Amino acid sequence: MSDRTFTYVGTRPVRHDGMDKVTGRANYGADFSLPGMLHGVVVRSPHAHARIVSIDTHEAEAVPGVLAVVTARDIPETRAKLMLGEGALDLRDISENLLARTKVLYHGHTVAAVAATTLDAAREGAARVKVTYEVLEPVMTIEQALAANAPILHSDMITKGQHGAKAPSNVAARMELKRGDVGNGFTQADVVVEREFRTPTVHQGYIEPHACVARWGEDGRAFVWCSTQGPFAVRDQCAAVLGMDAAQVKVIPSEIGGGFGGKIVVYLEPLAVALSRKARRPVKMVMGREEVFRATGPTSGTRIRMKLGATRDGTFVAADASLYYEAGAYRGSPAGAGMMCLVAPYRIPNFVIEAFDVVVNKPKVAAYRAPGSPTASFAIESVIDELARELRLDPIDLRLKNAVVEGDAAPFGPAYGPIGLKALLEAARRHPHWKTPLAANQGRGVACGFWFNAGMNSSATVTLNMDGSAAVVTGNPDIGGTRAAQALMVSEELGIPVERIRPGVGDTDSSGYTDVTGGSRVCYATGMAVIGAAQDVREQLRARAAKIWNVDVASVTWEKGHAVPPKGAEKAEPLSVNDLAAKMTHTGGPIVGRASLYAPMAGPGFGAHICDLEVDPETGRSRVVRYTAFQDVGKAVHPSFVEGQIQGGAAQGIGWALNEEYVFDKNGVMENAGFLDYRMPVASDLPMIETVLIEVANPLHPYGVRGVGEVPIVPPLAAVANAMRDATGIRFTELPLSPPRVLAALNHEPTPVRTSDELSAVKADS
Amino acid sequence: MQVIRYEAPRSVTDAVRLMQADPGAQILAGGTDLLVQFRAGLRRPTAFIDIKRIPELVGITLDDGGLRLGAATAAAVICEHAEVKRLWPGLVEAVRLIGSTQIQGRGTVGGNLCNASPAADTTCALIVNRATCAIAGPAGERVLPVDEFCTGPGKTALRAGEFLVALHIPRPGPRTADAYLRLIPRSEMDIAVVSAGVSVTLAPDGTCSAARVAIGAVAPTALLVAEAAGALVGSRLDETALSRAGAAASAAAKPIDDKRGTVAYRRTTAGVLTRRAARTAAARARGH
Amino acid sequence: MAKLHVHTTVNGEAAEFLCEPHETLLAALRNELGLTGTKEGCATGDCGACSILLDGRLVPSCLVLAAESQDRAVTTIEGLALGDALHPLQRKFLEHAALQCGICTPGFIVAAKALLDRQPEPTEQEARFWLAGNLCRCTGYDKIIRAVLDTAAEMRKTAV
Amino acid sequence: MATVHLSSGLTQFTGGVTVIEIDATRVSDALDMLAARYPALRDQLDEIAVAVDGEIYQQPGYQELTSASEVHLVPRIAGG
Repeated sequence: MSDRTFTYVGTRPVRHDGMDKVTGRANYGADFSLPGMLHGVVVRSPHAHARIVSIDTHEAEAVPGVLAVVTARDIPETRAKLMLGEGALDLRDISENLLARTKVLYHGHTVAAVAATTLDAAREGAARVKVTYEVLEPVMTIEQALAANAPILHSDMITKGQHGAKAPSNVAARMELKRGDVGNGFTQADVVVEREFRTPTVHQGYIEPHACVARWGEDGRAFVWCSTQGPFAVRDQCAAVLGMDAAQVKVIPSEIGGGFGGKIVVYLEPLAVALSRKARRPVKMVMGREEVFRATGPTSGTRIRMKLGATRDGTFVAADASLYYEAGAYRGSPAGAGMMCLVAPYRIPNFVIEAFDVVVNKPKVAAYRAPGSPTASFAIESVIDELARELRLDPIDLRLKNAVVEGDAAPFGPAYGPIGLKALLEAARRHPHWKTPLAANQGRGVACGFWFNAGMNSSATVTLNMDGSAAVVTGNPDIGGTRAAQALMVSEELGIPVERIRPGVGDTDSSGYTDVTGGSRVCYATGMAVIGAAQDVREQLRARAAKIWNVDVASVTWEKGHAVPPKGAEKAEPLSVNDLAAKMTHTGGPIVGRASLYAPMAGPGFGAHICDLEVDPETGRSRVVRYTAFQDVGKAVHPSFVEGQIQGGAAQGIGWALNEEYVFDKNGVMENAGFLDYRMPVASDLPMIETVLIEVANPLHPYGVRGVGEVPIVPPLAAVANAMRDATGIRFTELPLSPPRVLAALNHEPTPVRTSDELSAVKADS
Repeated sequence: MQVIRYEAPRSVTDAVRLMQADPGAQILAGGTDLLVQFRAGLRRPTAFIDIKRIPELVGITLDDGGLRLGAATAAAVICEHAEVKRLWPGLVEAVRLIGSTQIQGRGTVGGNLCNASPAADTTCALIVNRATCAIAGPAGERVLPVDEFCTGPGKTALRAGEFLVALHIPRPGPRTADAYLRLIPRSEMDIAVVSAGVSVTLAPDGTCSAARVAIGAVAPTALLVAEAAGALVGSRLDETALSRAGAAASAAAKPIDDKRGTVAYRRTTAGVLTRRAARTAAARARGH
Repeated sequence: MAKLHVHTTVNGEAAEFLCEPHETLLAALRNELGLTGTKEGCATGDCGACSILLDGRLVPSCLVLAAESQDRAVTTIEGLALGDALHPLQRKFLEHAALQCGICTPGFIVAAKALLDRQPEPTEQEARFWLAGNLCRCTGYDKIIRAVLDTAAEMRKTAV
Repeated sequence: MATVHLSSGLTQFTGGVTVIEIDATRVSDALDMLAARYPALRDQLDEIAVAVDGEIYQQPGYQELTSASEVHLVPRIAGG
């Protein structure tokens, strides 16, 4: 596995879809059109929490050019659950999030959709849909949601996981993990640090707004062209929500302009199909940026209480934590994942962690890169930093002392297989970045992160062409270079040069069922399907060679892209893929390899980041001046795109730490729904982001692939906050570390800015 | 649905006529504010009057009389003008901050002023440089000092049918220099949370003989802070004087809490930026 | 609602189209002329995905009215490559894997071209500030900046 | 007998029992038997993932169990 030597895997060929993307030819969600196409727009709630008294669409329907208006009345009411790759989805929630039925639960919640011959006419129509609301008090924070007499969002929501719970509550679920005896554990502790942390609602921030075109035919079949992380997820959700047979819906994925988890949920597609069904014309829907902020994504705002105890020598002995995650309008925050990730990097003999899934009047949260883990990591990694200071230990040494290794039990039960946490922490300690002296007003922070890396359902087919080139097709939209990786895998198995492989993304008719491009699963799970399909082709080629040589197939071996005859076979020379491909039709017809599988989770991914921050003590502005990310990637199939995943994840995490946040007014209306005031990092905000790849092979994958996309967004929140603590002497427990917050703290507690000498003093101790 | 017209007059007279003929018409310069507000439904013009094809409205002329900026001159064009950069480094710093490189290619100083945002980057720099506005309208041309142009958020002294034609800035005297600073959370792409423009003139012996200080985003309009200037005049622009000017700026600030910053934060940093801008202006004046 | 008949030059070729008076150049390029390489990310001039050159000047096409392009020269991402010969920036973006999802790539390449047209020897900081109006959420900008600086270096070499 | 470990969040539905020996050859049977033995647990089992000998399955139904199998019930995870 790890000792396997590769020919193609690990090289950096130009991605096959690159040419179209640098020339502007690649088609994304909004780039597709059909003749006679209508334009659809959405009518959104102006209130964060209100009961819908009535919806009158007559005036809208009367607007010249308006051909269809749909409301919740146009889609069936349901209570069913829909099984999708990542689990059971409550169809009623999906359906009501798409079109509010009795209540609107966030500002921007869809109440109707209008299709017209022009965009202007559609907007005019939307403006004339008359909705009468009974406005209710919005529940915008965890505190408000938990308050004794809080307004209840869902009258039928009983807390799951709470024995004996009977009364309706805004707490959708309570979960708990426990190990050992916490009370006793803390009595062994020489040092205990406890803090409460808060993180704001943030958005995935993909640059391409949601977009789709739908065409419903009189035969009852629907076609959907859209930008999505999962064409099959769109197909199954459209079919389920609209009460159609999945076979009646065909989804053709476009190129996708970023997702990060936010393009797994459907927002527009079922509306477009419903409008098309009503208007008997194709309908195109494209969100504006403001709609993307107000009604899609985001991820949970959180409140986390974290208590950690250690002995004088730095051994962690006990942890106690409570995690509250906002789910938004409907149940399903990643609180459970946060709970499982919280202490995953460390050996802690005694802990109790409780997690709560809390509904509030914000958009229903969508997955966002390692959902639940970054905010949990922010809490524990900040507390560990405080422990290191109290114990006068080097923060990397302290983490190394407690880092989990193969065989240790994960907090959620099972024992870890081979993992690279210690290896990457040692690499971090050795790295020049950790040793380089800091300038005045600068600080350095380090933090670790963990994510599971998903598996799930994948299918792939490899088709051999007569000339020995080949095509590979999967059902995974390619967001970050997965097609190149899949081509490399086919090359590795068949010896066909990577530029002679054509990797493609299939639609729901032309590819086998494949779960979403998400969960860091594509290179791992779909990769295994691709390898399996290529091996299927190889086995067929051996059989064809055996037929040509008239020998037993078992005696034919495969070496370096050639079928090799058994010793002493007459007039039998090794046959290349080209030779065998040319003879395909004479030896049994076309050669198509296929593989479908369900993969268990890929096994843990760990990372550690080092951040240097420079702070202007007079304005509170800070700047990341150096950043290095270490990660166990299992096996880097295409190292450039692995590095890219790590750099991009780190940048998102830095934005989360420094400036990104949803700002709501007292009525629950987002005040900064645009790229000007929702401050994602721009090119001049960041330094180069150095990556160090550690490869500890994942035994579940033939090449050792582990999945890399999500881990890198986990450590930055704490790495930045710890650097801020180092630079200013102040422990910030609430994000973002925006200039006003930092300056206020600097002025209220005039802690002198720590100099680099003091830092090296701490280093000297350890 | 309302019908919107697009007109591209070739002369000031034609533009005035078009503005008179249609009260709902609005001037389109760079469009970086107007078109955003139009799409957001905040403005509903019945006609866009594109003034960029009027010769007097675009371009830079620099002579002994000083600088004339056509109101519709793109920011990027101004930033590329070496002589303007040399004479008014602070003004160019301000112009360079109007949005991204892309916005620079469209956005104009005139538009930045007419949008009348309290946080507009060029306003403070224009005020400290004693700029005047040439305005055309039904009643002919009139001239207005720039510090009287903005009357409130989104409000200007322009009367019905009037529009800004050009900005005039007198040549700086000897040993005179300006500087502009703004504070934003990111390194680019934000609206100023606070801003400060300073212009100082030194006597031959190095004492400050004249100064102007303006701060932005801390009141309904940019503020000309006489007290801050007073703290500089007569001093050698040493740290004590700079700090006093900063304190005066903080005291003059009447900011509000909003999504971009708090009252306390704006008041404190208004002083910091004033002090820093004054320090830079002083260094430049000494260098001249 | 009378449409306007606009005559302009797009990527060196004479072009004409009909548009609404309030229609943006971005919409006209994409919908009337079928040039969908120019993307809409925000429609407020804050993301750079719709970057084009108007008479050689970098502008956000979402904040230009289509009618304004009358008698002007428009350059879009589709106009950068000459037949099979990619623009050096396009080649370097591929070599450096400077794109992931690719939606921001056309805007970055057009903006970077405008930079190199004016400043053949940009420092890393100059490149970062020039491109600050182009948002990318996938790459952390690292490989994009490297691709731009490497292109500049190569173009200087070949220019000599 | 496969050994099933319940997360502490679930033990409130088993009267505190955390480890249960179950004679089942696949996960779905094990879950049915669990629910039969602890009816209060049934509603809690529809949204869990299952770790079998260290490998976590989101849809574990027919995953085979041996008498040596170590089974952990954990909350289901969604990825981005």
